[in-house]
Amino acid sequence: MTITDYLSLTLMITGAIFFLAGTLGLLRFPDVYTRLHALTKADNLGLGLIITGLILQLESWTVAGKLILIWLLVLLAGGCVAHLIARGALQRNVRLWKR
Amino acid sequence: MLSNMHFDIILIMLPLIAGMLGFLWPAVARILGIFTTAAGVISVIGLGWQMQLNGTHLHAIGGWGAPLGIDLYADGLSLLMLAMTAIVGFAVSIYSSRYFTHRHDEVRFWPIWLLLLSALNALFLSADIFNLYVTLELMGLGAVTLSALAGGKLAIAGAMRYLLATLLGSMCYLLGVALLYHSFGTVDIATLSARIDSSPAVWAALGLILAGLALKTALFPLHFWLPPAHASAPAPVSAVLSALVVKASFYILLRLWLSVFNNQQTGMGDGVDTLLGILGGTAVLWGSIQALRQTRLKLLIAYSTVAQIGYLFLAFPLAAASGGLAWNAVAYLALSHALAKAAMFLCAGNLLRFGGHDRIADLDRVVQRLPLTAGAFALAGVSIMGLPPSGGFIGKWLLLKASLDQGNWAITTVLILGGLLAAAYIFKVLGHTFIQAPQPHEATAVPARMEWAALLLASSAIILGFMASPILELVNIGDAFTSPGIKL
Amino acid sequence: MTPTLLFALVGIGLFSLGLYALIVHAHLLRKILAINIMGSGVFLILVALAKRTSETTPDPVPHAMVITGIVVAVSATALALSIMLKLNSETGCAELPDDV
Amino acid sequence: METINLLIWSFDALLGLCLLWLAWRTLSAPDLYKAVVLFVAFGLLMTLAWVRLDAPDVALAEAAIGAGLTGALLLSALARLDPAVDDQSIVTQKDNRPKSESVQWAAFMSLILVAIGLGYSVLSLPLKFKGLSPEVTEQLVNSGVENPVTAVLLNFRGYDTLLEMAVLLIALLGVWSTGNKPKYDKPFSSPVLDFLSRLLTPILILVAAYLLWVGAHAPGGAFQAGSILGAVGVLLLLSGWRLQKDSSLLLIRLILLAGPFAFVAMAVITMMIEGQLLQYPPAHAGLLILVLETTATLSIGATLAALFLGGPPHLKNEESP
Amino acid sequence: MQYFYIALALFLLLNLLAGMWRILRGPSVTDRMLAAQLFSTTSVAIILLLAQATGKQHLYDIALIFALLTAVTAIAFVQRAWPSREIKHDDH
Repeated sequence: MTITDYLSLTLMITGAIFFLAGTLGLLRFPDVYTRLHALTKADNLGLGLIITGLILQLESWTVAGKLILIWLLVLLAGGCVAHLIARGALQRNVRLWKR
Repeated sequence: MLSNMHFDIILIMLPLIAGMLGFLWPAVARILGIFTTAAGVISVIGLGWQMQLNGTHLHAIGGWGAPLGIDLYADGLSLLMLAMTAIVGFAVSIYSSRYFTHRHDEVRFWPIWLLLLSALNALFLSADIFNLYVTLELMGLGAVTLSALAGGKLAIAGAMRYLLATLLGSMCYLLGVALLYHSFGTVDIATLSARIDSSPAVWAALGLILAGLALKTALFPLHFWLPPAHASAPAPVSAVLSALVVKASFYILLRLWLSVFNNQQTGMGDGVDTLLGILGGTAVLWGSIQALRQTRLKLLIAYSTVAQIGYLFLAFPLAAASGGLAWNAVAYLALSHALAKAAMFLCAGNLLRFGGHDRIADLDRVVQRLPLTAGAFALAGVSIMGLPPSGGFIGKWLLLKASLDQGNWAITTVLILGGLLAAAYIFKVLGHTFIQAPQPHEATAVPARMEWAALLLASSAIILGFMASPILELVNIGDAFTSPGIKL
Repeated sequence: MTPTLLFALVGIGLFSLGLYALIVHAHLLRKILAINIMGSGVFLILVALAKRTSETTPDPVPHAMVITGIVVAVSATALALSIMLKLNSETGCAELPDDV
Repeated sequence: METINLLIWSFDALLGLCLLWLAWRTLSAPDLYKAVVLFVAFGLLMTLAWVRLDAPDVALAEAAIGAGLTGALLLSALARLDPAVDDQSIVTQKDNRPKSESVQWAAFMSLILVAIGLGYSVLSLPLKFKGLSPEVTEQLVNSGVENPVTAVLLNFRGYDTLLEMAVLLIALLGVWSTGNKPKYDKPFSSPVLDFLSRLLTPILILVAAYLLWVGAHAPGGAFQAGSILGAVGVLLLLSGWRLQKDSSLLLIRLILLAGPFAFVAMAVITMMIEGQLLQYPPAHAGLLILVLETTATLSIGATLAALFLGGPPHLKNEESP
Repeated sequence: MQYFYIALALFLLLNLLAGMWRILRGPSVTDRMLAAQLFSTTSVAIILLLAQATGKQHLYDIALIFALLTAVTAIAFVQRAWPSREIKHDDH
């Protein structure tokens, strides 16, 4: 195990924790908007961290490029979809959760 | 030159090309359809001629050869099925060129019908069980679409039920194919036939394939989908479904039974053949009784199909001892039923056009007003009942002979009862064609071409009664019944 | 238990579950889903058993068959959905009348 | 080494259980929307199973069709189910009329038996089995491509693929003949959606071209690329795209037919030259396969998108009121 | 490292299983769609980890297709299947 290995391990474990947090949020949060928030956390950060961790292990730059492309796509698509769902929910008067 | 023509390839590719062109230029679809089916008849004659000279016919697609590649194989049994398809296909095309009056229906009918025709020919020529699955799906989707063509609640519901049944049948068949492939490393029928051996996986494959194909063939008690689908489709479609499509899955069942499952090495046939025989016998009686109870002509004819399918399965228990005789009977029955049943559905279509309904009780002196159609129906009825001289008679007589030889009284009884019941439901219809209905109905003229097409099929069913020996000789090219396997 | 057998057994489970649902449920959309799941089961069996060659490369023939099968399945599904919608617009419900 | 096997095994077992559980919930959930979403999730997990079974070609096809097409197809069919019976059912198309309990029990018990029988028969198969892989490996050099799955699909069993193109065509004819009016969407009201589809479309087309090209020597090929093009079509249709010109109707038909027609032409021409149907001259096999795959990709993509549309396409001005 | 990739993939699969609860529970169609989105992102991560663990380059293509296509189902949902009045069912 080298320093890079430790670094990528840490990154990936953190990523996994974000996924866990996203799932927990999806399960525990009270309304669509807050769940959406949790979901985008997992999408963006969890996958991003795991991909960064993986890239550190790679030798080939083309594969690294592909991974970055995948992350960017998930980021963009996830963000857009989240926006659409939030907007649709608002249009349909889905209620905001109030304490 | 002529002896080198690839008639088998023409039979598959020509309808496929014509179907695509018909889709591209709907205006020429009808002409293409008639031309293609006429060419189909000629090609089958050509293929038969080649086979009479050279015996069976093998085409290794891609030049690879089985088991890596797919083979097309034609022996007498395939030739019989191809001939059946060609004759019925030609008559149906002639009929349909007048039947569809709305351009909207016509544009939808021809491309699908031509692709279906291509699927049927491909199926009868294929020697590869996975390729058979693809042709089955092609045929099934085409048949379902055609049966929905009439529109309306009944037709759509019938088509939906038919689609679910045919997809379920395909899934079972495909799982059976998977098990066979993973047991013997081949999907080629001839190679399988050489390698087959009894094992739990082969038993499972046997069960799945028989069940899936019996469902597609509408063997009692899996016939529930057939009457609604066949009765609510347009007349030429009903003719194709009853005459050809159910025969195609039966053909696969028969082919696999002969070359793969009922092999000396496995000895798996015993017991299963009795079960198939019992189901067949029940189908004969149940289908005939149901037919007798119907008040609508097309439903009567559809239930008659259920009964006639039963006859085909009666041969299975007889074949163990009578071999060739029973299978010859099956071949003859399949062919003559196809011709007669297609003729009947076309007649029903004429009557429906004529009177605007198909209530049997209101047929209203059809004999005088539509003599050709009534005559065609009567001739077809002769073959369905199994009266001499007709193809149906030869088939049933061969079956009866086999059962008497073996002293199998159960089958003899079923054969006689089935004949009597068939006579009852056919005369029920014929009787009403002489009687004047209480209220005379408005009548529409029926195009002559539609009447002649029905008559052509019905008289072919009768002519079959005179041609037993040359036809049986052709059917036995390649000895599919006595010693299955590829022979060149 | 090797992954081969494991997934083959899962495939059989899916096939049986789909068959059960196809028989028991009345709604057509569910019947269509059931047939799709049966299909996935068959495909899984085909591909899983293809892995018995060696550790490196599985038998490619079942893979090709499954790709063919997936395309057949999606076409059949589209046709089934279309007929279901037609039935629905004719009758107002999406179940077969007098279900047998 | 032991631990890693245990880990892999637990992964597989968990995946298998998830698949069964998802299938069961899909088929038993009373709410049909739920069933469809569960089915989409089931498709995602199937892709993982294909990955685990070393079937990347199948995984690609499943990913493209499962993620891009099936979900959209099922969701839009569900949305079009006429809710006349009950207004509530817009939200939850309830399916609450299962068969009587005795029928359910009989079916359940007999299917348990079927499953046990099938399971036993599969377990009785030999654990090592080569299938056709030695033959494929031996002839791979003569096939014109390096990816064995592509070799089987386009060369050794190319005839299956030819008929497969006909299956797609006949399904489309079926949908056109039974389907109601095609469902067109209004153009996106949201700039975000518009941006997303404008972004994804060119990337998807590039990826399809890449998969088509790479299919000769690595996982990929016509079906996968075609499915991705189909997804592009779905995306365009969802974003309100429609035919504008009269000539495009014929063009659409030509694209739909390009694949099957090229296949048939190739089959017949090769037969005239080499003697057997689809027998490629070995020196040119690679090129000919690429030609076939390219046309097939276009046709598969167009057909899948048309299947999603649901009826014969109209022009804008032809719409009936 | 390989050991770690598989373990992480297993962990993510378990995570995914937990997320399934939201699909089952709903209560609204939207919640289910959200859960399906999480599913696909998690699947991308799992495939990437498996690719790294087994060294199979082509698996990245599968992940790429997932990343590209999950949006299609979501868009189909937003454009077509989202009922315009599901308000009653989202009460809490």
